[in-house]
Amino acid sequence: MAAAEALLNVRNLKKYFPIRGGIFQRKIGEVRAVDDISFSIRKGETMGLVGESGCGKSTAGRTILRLYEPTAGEIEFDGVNLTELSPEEMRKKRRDLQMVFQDPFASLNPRKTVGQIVEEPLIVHGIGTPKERKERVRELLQVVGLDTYHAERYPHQFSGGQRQRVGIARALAVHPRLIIADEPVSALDVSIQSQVINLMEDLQEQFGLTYLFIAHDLSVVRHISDRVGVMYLGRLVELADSDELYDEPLHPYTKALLSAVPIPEPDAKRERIILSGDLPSPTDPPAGCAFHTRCPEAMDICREVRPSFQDQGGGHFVACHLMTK
Amino acid sequence: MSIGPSPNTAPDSTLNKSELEEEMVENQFRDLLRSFIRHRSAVIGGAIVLFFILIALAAPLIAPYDYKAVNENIRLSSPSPEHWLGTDDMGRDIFSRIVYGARISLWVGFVAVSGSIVVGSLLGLIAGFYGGWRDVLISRIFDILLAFPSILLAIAIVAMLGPSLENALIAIAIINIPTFGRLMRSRVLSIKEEDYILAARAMGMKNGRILFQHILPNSWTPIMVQGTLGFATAVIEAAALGFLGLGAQPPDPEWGKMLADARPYIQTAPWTMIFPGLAIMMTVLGFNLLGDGLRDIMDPRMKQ
Amino acid sequence: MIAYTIRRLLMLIPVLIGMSIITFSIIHALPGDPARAVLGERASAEQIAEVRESMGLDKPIYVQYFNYIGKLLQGDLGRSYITGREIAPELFTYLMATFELAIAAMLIAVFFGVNLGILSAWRQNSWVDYSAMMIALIGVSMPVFWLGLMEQWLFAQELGWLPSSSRLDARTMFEPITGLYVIDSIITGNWAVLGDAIRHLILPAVALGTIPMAIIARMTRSSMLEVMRSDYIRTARAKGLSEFWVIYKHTLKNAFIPVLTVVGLQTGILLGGAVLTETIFSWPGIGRYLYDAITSRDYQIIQSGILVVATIFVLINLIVDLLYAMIDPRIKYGRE
Amino acid sequence: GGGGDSAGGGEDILIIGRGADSKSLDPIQVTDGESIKVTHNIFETLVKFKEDSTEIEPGLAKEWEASEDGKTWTFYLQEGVKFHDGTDFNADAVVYNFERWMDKDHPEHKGGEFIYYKGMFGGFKGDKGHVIKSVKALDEYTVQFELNYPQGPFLANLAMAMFGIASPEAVKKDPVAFNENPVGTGPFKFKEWKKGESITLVKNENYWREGLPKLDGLIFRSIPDNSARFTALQSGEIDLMDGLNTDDAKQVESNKDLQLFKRPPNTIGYLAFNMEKEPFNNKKVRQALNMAVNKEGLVKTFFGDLGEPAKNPIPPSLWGYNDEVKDYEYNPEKAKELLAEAGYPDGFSFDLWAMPEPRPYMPDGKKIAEYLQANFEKIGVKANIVSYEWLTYLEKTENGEHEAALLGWTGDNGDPDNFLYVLLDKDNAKKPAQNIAFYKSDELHDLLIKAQRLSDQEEREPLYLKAQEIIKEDAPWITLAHATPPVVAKASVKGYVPHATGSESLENVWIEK
Amino acid sequence: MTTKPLLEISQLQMHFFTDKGVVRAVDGIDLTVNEGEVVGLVGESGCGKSVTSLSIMGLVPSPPGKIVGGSIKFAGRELTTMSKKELRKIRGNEISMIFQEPMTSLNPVFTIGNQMVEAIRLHTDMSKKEAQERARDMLNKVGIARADILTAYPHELSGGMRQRVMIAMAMSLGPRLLIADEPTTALDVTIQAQILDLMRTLNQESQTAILLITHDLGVVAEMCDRVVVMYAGQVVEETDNRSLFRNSHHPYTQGLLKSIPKLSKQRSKRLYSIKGNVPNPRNMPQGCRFAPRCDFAMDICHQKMPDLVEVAPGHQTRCWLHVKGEGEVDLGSSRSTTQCS
Ligand SMILES: Nc1ncnc2c1ncn2[C@@H]1O[C@H](COP(=O)(O)OP(=O)(O)OP(=O)(O)O)[C@@H](O)[C@H]1O
Ligand SMILES: Nc1ncnc2c1ncn2[C@@H]1O[C@H](COP(=O)(O)OP(=O)(O)OP(=O)(O)O)[C@@H](O)[C@H]1O
Ligand SMILES: [Mg+2]
Ligand SMILES: [Mg+2]
Repeated sequence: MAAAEALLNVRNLKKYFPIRGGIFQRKIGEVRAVDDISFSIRKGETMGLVGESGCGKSTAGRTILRLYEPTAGEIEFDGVNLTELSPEEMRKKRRDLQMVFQDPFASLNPRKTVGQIVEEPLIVHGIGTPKERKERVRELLQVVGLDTYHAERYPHQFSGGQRQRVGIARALAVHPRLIIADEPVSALDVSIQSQVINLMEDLQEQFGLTYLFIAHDLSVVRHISDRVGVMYLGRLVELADSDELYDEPLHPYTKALLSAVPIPEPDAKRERIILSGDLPSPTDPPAGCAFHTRCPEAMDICREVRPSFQDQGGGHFVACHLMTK
Repeated sequence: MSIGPSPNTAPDSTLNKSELEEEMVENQFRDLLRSFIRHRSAVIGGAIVLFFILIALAAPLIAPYDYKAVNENIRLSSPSPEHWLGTDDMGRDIFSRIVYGARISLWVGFVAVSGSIVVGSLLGLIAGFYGGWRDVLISRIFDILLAFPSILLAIAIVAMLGPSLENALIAIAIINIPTFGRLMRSRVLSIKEEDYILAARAMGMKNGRILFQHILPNSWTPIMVQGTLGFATAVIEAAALGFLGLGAQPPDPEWGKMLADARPYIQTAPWTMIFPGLAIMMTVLGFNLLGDGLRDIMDPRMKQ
Repeated sequence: MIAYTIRRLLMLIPVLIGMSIITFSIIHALPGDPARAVLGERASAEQIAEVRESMGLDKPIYVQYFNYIGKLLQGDLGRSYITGREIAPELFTYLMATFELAIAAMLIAVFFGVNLGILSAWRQNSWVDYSAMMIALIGVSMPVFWLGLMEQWLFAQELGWLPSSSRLDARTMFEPITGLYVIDSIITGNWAVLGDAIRHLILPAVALGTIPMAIIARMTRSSMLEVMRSDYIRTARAKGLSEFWVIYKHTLKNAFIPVLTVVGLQTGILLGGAVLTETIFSWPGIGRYLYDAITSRDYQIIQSGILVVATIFVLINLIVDLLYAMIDPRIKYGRE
Repeated sequence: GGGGDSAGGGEDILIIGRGADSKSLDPIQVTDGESIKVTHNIFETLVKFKEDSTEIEPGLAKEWEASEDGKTWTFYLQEGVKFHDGTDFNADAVVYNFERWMDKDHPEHKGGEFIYYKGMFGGFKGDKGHVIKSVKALDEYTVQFELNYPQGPFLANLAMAMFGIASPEAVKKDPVAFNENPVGTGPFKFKEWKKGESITLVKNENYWREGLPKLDGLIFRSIPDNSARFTALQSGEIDLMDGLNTDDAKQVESNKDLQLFKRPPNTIGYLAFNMEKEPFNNKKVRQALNMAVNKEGLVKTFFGDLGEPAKNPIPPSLWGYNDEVKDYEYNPEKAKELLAEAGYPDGFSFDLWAMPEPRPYMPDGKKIAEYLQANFEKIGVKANIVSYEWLTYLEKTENGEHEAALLGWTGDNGDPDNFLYVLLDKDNAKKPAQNIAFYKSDELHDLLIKAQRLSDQEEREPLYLKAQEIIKEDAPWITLAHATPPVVAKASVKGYVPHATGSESLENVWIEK
Repeated sequence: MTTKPLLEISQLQMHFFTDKGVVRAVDGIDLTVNEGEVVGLVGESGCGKSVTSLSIMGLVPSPPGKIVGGSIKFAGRELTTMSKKELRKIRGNEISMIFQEPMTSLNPVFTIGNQMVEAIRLHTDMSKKEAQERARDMLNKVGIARADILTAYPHELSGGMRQRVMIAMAMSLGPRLLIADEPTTALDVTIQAQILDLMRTLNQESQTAILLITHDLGVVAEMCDRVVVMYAGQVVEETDNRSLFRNSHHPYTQGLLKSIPKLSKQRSKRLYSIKGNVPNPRNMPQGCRFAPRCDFAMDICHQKMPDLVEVAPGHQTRCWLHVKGEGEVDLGSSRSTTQCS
């Protein structure tokens, strides 16, 4: 992807959830779900976001869409600073930013027909007459590979993969420019997963979409993304072009993560880095580099100073003291 | 992953094209009806309820005597071919009175429960959806109402408004508001967290639409189930107020009041006491069975 | 945990203030003049006016309210308008009578309810299950006053096995200590009184306990069934544990948590809601006391009594919540 | 019943079952019958009613005399009488009690209402109609009353149990707590009050009447429900009870172990028409409704043997009762005609108010209303039964909000004036009214006032006879029944005589072994 | 490694008799686990993997589940006809099991120690103290050295730690067979790596045979000696690890392998995808159950169910392409047709 202009610029985004407790339910702490991340996505590209469970991927996605109010930071979408929009302006803006969810079962209202579900964004944004909308719904269903007669059915009558298609059709309905896909294939079986991934790729080509693709499956992310960001405990630790990241990971966490992925190749012999311990709690993130508690290469400075997120050249960003040495 | 299908992954979710065609014919309603019929308690309960509804509707046709015709010459006569369930202390036919009484009990149940459902759900909806101070305020009101001994609250309300069926009805509606309110609130709170609500927001939907198009339709099932069970409670509460002389007024043959009237004759004419009590019990049982059955049908966890 | 308890206690304050306001409004909306209640049916208008003044009823409502609250804060529940007696000690005796009844009822309810529920869950979908659940369902469907009357008719009148009313035989001379006769008679070692007190307790306690018993049975069953479906029960079975251990050790403790809620809630309800049972069995309890106060417009008693009952209700629920933490180690209040 | 610390072990204790607990044991503060029943045994009055009538006999005063003008009364007190707390009963004690009752500034008057004092003696010290000017102790055992004006029933009033003489020491100690620790001179001493349950009295060993009381103690036990109370009597938990269900009376009669007493009737239960409202301002309507009621049937149904149909407002046991008055016959046909004459050929509908609670004069207002409702329906009149909570009911009827209302009266002191003037004179038809028919007959008024001013019973009697005729003709009420409240006791209870006023002192009762 | 069979399942049929009809969750599967061997059981969600494993343990909820045919032999003993009591002696002792959900598989109201000791004492006559010692040893072995671990409650541990506890518990009596039903699916990759590592070590050290159920072919590749592929309640292919990935015969297995995005490869244009969905277990297609989704389906495939046949030593496949000399087909050259209903 050539240096096309950035569609989305996220700068120093933070999202802290308060923890209440004590006698008066005062704020006694906070979950630093997203802790100062910055990146940008160019028009037409797919940016992948990976990381372990609880590291703040979903929160980042939702905060960008202002489904959660950001604690700090800026979200600039196509030159407009989303954080400054009024709720009503933001509501209108949502036409351009849509979302696809992880759970194809939970993200569709069980009491609405598929047709209604897909039509709804059109109604919400006042697009078309009822007749035109019906026509568009039919079109959309075809685009995502469903039959038009499916419009009359309820979500529970579909399989997971089909439901995920409905979710995608819904996101597409208003011609969005950016789609944030929060683990859209994690709940699906392998054989179905590939169908959906292919579909998403086709649609991107067809409509010139831009994706922020969140997943924990590194293989999937690699497959679909142009660039990949790795998150750890609310922070971005590494961000680079997909191939570069996988071939030349710089951050020790990224290395460990990649080495831990089981490869369906019985003879693939790899140097496996097995990390000790668990992910620390985001309520009480370690000082300095968040990863130092598990890092095989941790140094003294890592325990004290938070490494900055720096470009190591060619748009390969890393937050690690090993790099700045 | 646990054994047994999870609620949403009902096995028929994976369909082939031909099977989809089949299932087309069978809409959700039919599905429900089928599990309803499978469910013994729901059927029995439904039958009992229906029975009493029919009795109430056809009271003038069924009742052999005028329910308020006084005849002191045959007072307290025991069950006989003329008077199937005997007569009361004014010589009135107990069977006829029970038949007419069904109208009152069902009416009370219906109106009181509808009232508390409407008010309770609305409050619960507001509390759960908007949260913040509204939630605090409404939840506190529920807490307060719940902390009141409900029967005393009802008594106080009736004492305030004056004893009559209408006022008893209002009292019953009021004391049941928090039940429905809390149920609705918790439903809304959990639905609010569902992805499809997040999806609705992400799509740019306004609150009103989210509330009425998405949250409400998904909350009403437990409310209806609770409503059926609440119906049962309301019938008992009405009878209790009637028993204390605070409900229906004479000559309305309200069952609880009939029991109260029969109290002096517990020894000399027990039938005056047994049958109205049985009528209450059967009606309540009917609604409880029905509500239970509905709950099992609606609650996928109970499915086998 | 302590912070949690304190917080819950503090949260009680708005509830109690709200309750006092509501009670205050209701009783002032009650038709009928408490002054008349004092004076009886032959009072003259000017007498009534005088009494109103002496009772402070002529002042604006909010003044009356603040006067009342002021006294309450000093721990003064006030005096009865009608008898002029102090409410606190009187309320205590009535409350204890109800306590005794409610506890007995709950013991019956919990014992039978839990076991019925376990039996039912264990033999799910067998005839044992069906009949146990039918019993429970009939239990919840029975109006308590009717059940009470039927018991009286059968066991007191027809069979003459048990006394039909009161807490003790009238001839029994007995100085209560706590007001819980069963406890008192044990303390003093007065076994005859103990027997008498228990005999008097049985019928009303059974009547009062039937509905909670049925609710507990149903709750236990569904909770047991739910727990029995959980992964850790499967784990327990996978270890090779016998069915008995699986049920009584692994399932019951988990299943008891929702049951406990019901127990707490029902105890609270019984404390204030035993009006009908107390009426039928001539039990000198708080429900009856408040009911009489309502009908005789004894503002002070209604006000203070309801507040006390509500406080106890809320406290019981708090205790239940704290008990959770004992059963379920996952719950650590205040640390959330 | 179980054994235990049974007080009955060899002792004679009478257990009395009743419908409600006492409200207070300070007799002067008492307005409810249940309280009086207890205080009657703890306290004594200066003079008292005879055991079986409303005639006066000596009480704490052994003799008395009145001045010619009836304004000065001197009472000579029993000597050597002691209160239960050991203090002496004497003239000062009597003066203290009356001062406390009548002087609003008296330290121990505060906080009390003294309703009966106010009612029977026309107010308190300084009030316009106040009867008693002063009470003085002439010597240790002589008390003199100065009256502002003569009062016919003065002695009868003093005999009322509310005016029991209390120990001044005990009152002074704590006037409010006194109602829970009553101290009098009566045959029984207060021992214990289990609220809502029972009140226990024990024998006053130092009672001034030799050999009395015969019992060792009394227990008043509350059992609100009539049936439950009767069960308790049958099972031996109690010895004596009032408030019997009508239909249980038959069982009593057939039971050798039980005896039935009937309290002499001293009540009237009636349906009052509000004569200020259409159509009850029409005499024919009132008469027609009178004819529509099957009084025999009604009494049979609700009173059984424990009441009799009433044709006059005063009970037959009272002097001045007019037995010549002919009641309206039960005749729905004629009633219909009369109604047509009155201009209501198709009947009409009205609200029939019914009392929410049983009263001594009417066991079940709502049911009687139901019965009347059925009666009226036969002549095309539709009655809607309305009820309010008791105090509200009183308030509203006094203000004339009703169209027709059930109510009744229990005599206080055995005087016809206490019924006729109070309930039917136009003086009492001013809101809030005791005369809830709002019956305003000048003719009747003249008769009643004239009778009030006379003190000779013989002169007063004809006036009352005439009054009853007028009332019957004008039909402001349907006089329904005179209740004879039943008292049931075990056959072994001896010497019990129920008194018309509703309470009695039980010093002569004993239990046969 | 010996080849003595430890667990032999043959023609097992396990059906659920539900309101809406019979679910043939397991319909005639054959499976053998030899002593000390790690056997992988793979297949899509709902194909009957868990039911198979639960059938071995006798833990299928019944009703509605019922074994309607076939046999399960463990060390020569028939489990399906064994009395409950005898079965309980084997359960947790000779065969242990761990489940997918580490968060819910431990009883929340008892301590770790309590739950471990309970299992140990049930099957041995150790004293409480000895049992605690054993529990602590086992926990050390799985890498939990926390001193207070025995008195900790499950909620105080992370998912990875709980899964280790489950493994320690399962291994504490030295079982001959460990059934692991998707033991790492709920865990993160870095934690999964820890757990797999642990299981591998245990297998090598104590020669415990493992039946590893998973749907992740990567896990299979890393862990297993032999692999059994299930589809819709049946075994469709069984072979050793290497030949599964190099030389699979069944179109389903092949499709599965091709539809996984590869970490090692560069971003490819399209993934292969198997059309359609898993059939409804209440309404299985006639003939080969994979036929409706199969790119190579022939007429016979829609009519008759193929048998599981040996195509090479130790390699069995259920496919018409491999019987009657139909021979192998080069699937790699076929177009990928992916859009489906
Ligand atoms: N609404 C919320 N309130 C409080 N804390 C939250 C909330 N949502 C998320 N968190 C916390 O923020 C952190 C990040 O959560 P998030 O859901 O973004 O993680 P994730 O990377 O998407 O994980 P997963 O892979 O499990 O989806 C977690 O610790 C989570 O507990
Ligand atoms: N209790 C039950 N009642 C009815 N059907 C059941 C029950 N348990 C399982 N099934 C059905 O049996 C089939 C096999 O289920 P099983 O749990 O073995 O699948 P699985 O291969 O383990 O899937 P997953 O990968 O999702 O764990 C499924 O179709 C399932 O719906
Ligand atoms: Mg997430
Ligand atoms: Mg499974």
